[in-house]
Amino acid sequence: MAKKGSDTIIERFRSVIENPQGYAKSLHEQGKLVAGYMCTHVPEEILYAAGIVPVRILSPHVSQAMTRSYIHETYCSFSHDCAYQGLSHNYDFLDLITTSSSCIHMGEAFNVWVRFAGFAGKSYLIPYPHIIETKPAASFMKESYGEFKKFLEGFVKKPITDEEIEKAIKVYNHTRRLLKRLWELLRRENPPITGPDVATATLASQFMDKLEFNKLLEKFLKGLEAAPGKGKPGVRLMVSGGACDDIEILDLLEHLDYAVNLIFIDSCTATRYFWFEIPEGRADKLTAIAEGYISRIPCPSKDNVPGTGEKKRLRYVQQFIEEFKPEGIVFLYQRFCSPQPHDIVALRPILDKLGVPSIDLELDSTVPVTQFRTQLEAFLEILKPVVPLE
Amino acid sequence: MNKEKIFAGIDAGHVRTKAVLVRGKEILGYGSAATGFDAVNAAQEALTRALEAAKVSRDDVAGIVSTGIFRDVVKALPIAVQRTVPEYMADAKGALFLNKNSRTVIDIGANVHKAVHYDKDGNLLDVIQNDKCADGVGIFYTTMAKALGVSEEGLSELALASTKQLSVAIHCAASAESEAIGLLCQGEEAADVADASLRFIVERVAAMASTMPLEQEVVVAGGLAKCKALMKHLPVLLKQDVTLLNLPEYVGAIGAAISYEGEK
Amino acid sequence: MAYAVKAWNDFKNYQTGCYRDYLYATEGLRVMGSTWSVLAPLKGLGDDIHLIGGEPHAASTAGTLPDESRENIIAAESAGLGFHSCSYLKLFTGEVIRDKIGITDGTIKEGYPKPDLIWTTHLCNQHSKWYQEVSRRLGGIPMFAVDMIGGGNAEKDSKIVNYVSNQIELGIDWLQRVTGREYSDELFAKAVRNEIKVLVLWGNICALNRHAPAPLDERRLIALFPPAVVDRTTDESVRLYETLFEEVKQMVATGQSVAPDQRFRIVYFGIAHTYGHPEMARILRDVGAEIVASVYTFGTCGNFKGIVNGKWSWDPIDPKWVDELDLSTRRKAIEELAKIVLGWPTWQGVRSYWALESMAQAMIDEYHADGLLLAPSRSCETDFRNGYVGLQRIFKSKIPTIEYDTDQVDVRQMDLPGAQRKTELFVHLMEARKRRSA
Amino acid sequence: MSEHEYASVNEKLDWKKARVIVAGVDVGAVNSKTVILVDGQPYAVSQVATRAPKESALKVMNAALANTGLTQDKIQYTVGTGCGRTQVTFAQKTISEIVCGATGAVHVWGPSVRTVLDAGGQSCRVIHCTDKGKATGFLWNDKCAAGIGRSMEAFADLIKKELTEIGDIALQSEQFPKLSDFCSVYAQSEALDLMRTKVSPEEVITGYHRAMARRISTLVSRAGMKKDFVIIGGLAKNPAIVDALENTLKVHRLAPKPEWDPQVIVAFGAALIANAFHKRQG
Repeated sequence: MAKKGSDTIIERFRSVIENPQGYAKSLHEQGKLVAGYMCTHVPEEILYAAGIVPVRILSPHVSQAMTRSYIHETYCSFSHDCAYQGLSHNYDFLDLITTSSSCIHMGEAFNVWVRFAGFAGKSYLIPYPHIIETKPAASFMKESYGEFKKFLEGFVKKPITDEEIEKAIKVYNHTRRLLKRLWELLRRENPPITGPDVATATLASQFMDKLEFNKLLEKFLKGLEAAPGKGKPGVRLMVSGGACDDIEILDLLEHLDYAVNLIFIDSCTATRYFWFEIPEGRADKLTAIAEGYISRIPCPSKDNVPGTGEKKRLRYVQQFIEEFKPEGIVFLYQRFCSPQPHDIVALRPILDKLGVPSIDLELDSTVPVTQFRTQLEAFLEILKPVVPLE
Repeated sequence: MNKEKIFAGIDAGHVRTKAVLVRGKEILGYGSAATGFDAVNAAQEALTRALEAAKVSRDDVAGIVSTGIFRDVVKALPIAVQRTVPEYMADAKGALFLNKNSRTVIDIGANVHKAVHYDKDGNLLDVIQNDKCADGVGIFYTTMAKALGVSEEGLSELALASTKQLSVAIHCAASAESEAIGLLCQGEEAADVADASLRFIVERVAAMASTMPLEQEVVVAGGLAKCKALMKHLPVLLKQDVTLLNLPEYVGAIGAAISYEGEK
Repeated sequence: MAYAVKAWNDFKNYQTGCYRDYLYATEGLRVMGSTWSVLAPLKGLGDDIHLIGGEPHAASTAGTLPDESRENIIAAESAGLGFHSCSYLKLFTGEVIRDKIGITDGTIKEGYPKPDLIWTTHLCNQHSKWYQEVSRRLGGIPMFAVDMIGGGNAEKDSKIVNYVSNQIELGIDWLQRVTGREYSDELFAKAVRNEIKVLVLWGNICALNRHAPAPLDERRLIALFPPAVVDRTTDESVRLYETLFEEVKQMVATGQSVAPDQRFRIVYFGIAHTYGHPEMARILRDVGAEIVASVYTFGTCGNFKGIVNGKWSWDPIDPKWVDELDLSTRRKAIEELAKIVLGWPTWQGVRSYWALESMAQAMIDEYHADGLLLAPSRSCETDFRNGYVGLQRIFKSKIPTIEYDTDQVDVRQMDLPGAQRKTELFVHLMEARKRRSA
Repeated sequence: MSEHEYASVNEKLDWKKARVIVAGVDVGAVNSKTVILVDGQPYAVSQVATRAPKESALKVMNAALANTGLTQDKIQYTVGTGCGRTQVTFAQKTISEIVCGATGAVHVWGPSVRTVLDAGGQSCRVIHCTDKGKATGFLWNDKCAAGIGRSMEAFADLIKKELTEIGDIALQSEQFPKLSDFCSVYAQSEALDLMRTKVSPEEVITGYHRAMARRISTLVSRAGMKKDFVIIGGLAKNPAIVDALENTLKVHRLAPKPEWDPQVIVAFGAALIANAFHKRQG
């Protein structure tokens, strides 16, 4: 990644995502309470209101087999990687580890931290609906958040007031609005920032203290929105799939033989994390938070509209295609993930109708750069007639 | 002439068949042959080579015990095996024969691998065996040597000369090999790719072994134990010292030979 | 002398009858969905409801028609389903893709009978996704999935009981809208009582295996619980399990067993019936090693006391308690139904490793086990894989434990050679332990 | 697929009279191949085992040039392809083996080709193309289907058979054991374990072929089969794999062209593309 001279902010984001554990430790050393979370359904606002900084646990990108003697090997490598973070005691300084009951694989990663990595005493599993679109889900989530709040109050030994929750909601909504403005820049024909840089900033937001992050991103956006385009516009590619925090893949996209504009990423390490807002100024804060999380782009393991069995996420993907106008879609999902291929099978006929070609890349702890490069370059050679065949 | 009887042990494995002749505490001779989908023929060949090495004639052998995956197959004539013993029992007894302080033996075979925990008399305390995705790590070693155009010993030297830490998928031999070749195609050094490939083997074996407590001294059986690069990585991953055995690929055969008197 | 269960044929005929009804019914409603869902709500629509459930159907088809099942699995993969998706799902969806269906009496019917609606559940990552796929392929069948949430002690957590009950309530309104039928709360209440009665009866039958010799073995348990999974809301299913309960009590009284030589009693955690493969069965039979208790046959649709002051208990529930249940209003019936299903061991184990661990320890103690046989299924996303490697790590030092590397119905992913080596070892470790303690 | 090395020259063509000389160099996972075109006609073809890709590219080019008198500087345009294409330092352009495969196949078998299966050493790719040989889409094998071609070689070694003969052996036996067609690691392990039974090596080889062919045919159906269908890459030379594929897919591939080794079609495509680039340079 060519170093950008004056853009110290993007370098700051990059340094955070290259060593999230170091960043989290620095917060701890500043005397802050730090909690690790493993799924983006965790209501970070409640943690924040309790004065705890939520930091997402992602993959250390280490190729190891040790976790195979703790969880079965047919779990996605992302869950193995997150389990490895616990077993290799990279995050022992965390005050709390929490996750919401969602994908089975991440549940196993969380269990390893609790059963075998010494986090039994400082862990909390938030019961969560596994179908997010039902009416009863909202009241269930409200009650579940209430129990989580009571647990945190016992943990920090002080009550969490409604004002503190409202303040946290506003801080987080501000982060979401800033990130949306950042991603909207990629709709331009010749955006002032590359997709990988936008993805880097978004990923950094999942680790950083939101106040610090908001200040940095606000400043970054001011400079950007007026800035000229980065250069020759490349093939507009959209990525869709599961959690992926592999900067190596983003770097690869920027170093192919053909210019690429990565214009959108539909995953929980990108737009699914912030493409919604929590209703502000409500009397019942926990119901407001529940409503917000229900309105998100649904995670494939929770997406089933009662009565029809429709997948709401597919509507969002179509909407992003119409707004961001990608020329091709790259499906990026973990080997051994089951929910993702299920959605892709249903999404393919829709893409055929919209005339948007797609390819699949299987993620693992290691990035097979040679194979991915060939697949991506072949895809670009198909999208743009590179070869002057008569 | 030492009046103790001479016994033969045959370890009939998926890819190589090993034979050894033992008298009392002394190993008289050993030999091996590629199994090549004919376990009986390979056993005969291995036994003949062991007899030649030990300068012992077939009639002087008081008894033959077979072990390994095809221990029952080689029981068929003409070798006239009297007894068979399961691999994990043979491994424990053979490892103790070669090192009486050993309590855990990790046996890395061509197709399957296992770890055996035993007491000072060779009684089994626990055993863990690999799962199907981890099959064929030994065969993977040979395939990688061929892909890098070196001999089996050469692969170890190549890996030891590695300077850059690369890694390949550790899920199975097929994806590890395809990523190793991918790294080569990117122009990575053969030494670094060799090291990454060996680390795949050690990671899988160590992960399996560490599912149960490993009591010192930990020893390694199987042909791959002679690969220095593997033996460099293994203790690091096991977080345990590993003591080398001489004749590691004959641990099973030795264990079988000395099991002739023991209870069935 | 090995005892032959008299009720055997009635069970087989009942199960096959249910499938034949679904295949050849000329009137009534065809309903498809996981039979891990609550079935009673469907019966409020009338008694002409023909059910087909993904899991038991896939499991029995794989047993009856192995080659056909292999083709179904490959057909699903060829159609783009994930290679690591649940093999029950692939088999079941493969039949829809190939437009033919095979059932337990060996018939293979060309032309997959389309369901009128899909009533199912969602707990593992995939459950309702099966039926979303099937619904899409069959032109958009209306579908309602109840999120069963799961987790240890779920049936005693009012927020979870309310959450599931609220969904079932909405589900019943939906059923009326989609079918246009009047809803009968009497039929619903009767179906609820039957459903709960069968689940409680099965728990009681399993509990009898604590005796030595255990009257039933895993092969018989696996054959006798599916009818309860296929349709447990009918009076006939209640009668079936009541007669079986009496027969097994009689077996215990007379010391009879389907597998009398039980020198080694095994507790089995796993779906896959790899132990049933001829080679494995021979090794175990030769030393009199029998599986006397298993979480799959007990816990897929059976109820027990559950978590009692923090520890799991496999004690059965008194069947008379079911007769006294107050099901006088729809909501009351729904809540009792939600609680009984949330009480299933499998639902509790999926989302709480501590509940699964406690179940394993309790089963080992209560059924006096000599060995723990684990068979995590490679493509299963529920508690027939979650946490098993951890269980091995915890129990390996306490009791002879081995872990098969296997799958529920995809023979290609089963390690039968490895299972044979592991079974030989398992027998050796149990014999060594018995010698040491003798 | 085998690693035997060869080079052949079309004596009828005289490069000295040629206006345009171009080359395609395919550095594959197992073998490296090159094709040199003289005024659009195949002049020289060669194949060597791939070791370090940089050296293998030079080695295979020199093998093709050997005793033709032609020197590399006379080649006006070279396109590099294959997984090691970034290491073909002397190539003016690199193009993926997907696009080259489609172009090469359509030129060899004609404009009716719509589906090209490139079954190589490490990977299997299904490529869809137009009548002009332009690739329109492709499916790469998933990780569990990696190295199928390669595993055939390793399996042949294990049971002391030549790679070239196992294909014919697998055609003879009618009954065979059902080995896992989920991945090559499973199939190989189950095959070795069959020594425990009375199954003959020939039957096991057949079972192995049927399993691997079944896995490949699943990939082809997953990508979608549009006729006409051709197979290139090392496995195209294995009669048992081809026969099993045709039976499962219920589609016959276009007959192989005797003058064309299926392993060099991608290099040929790269050479044709080099021609097109050179012409555009004008």
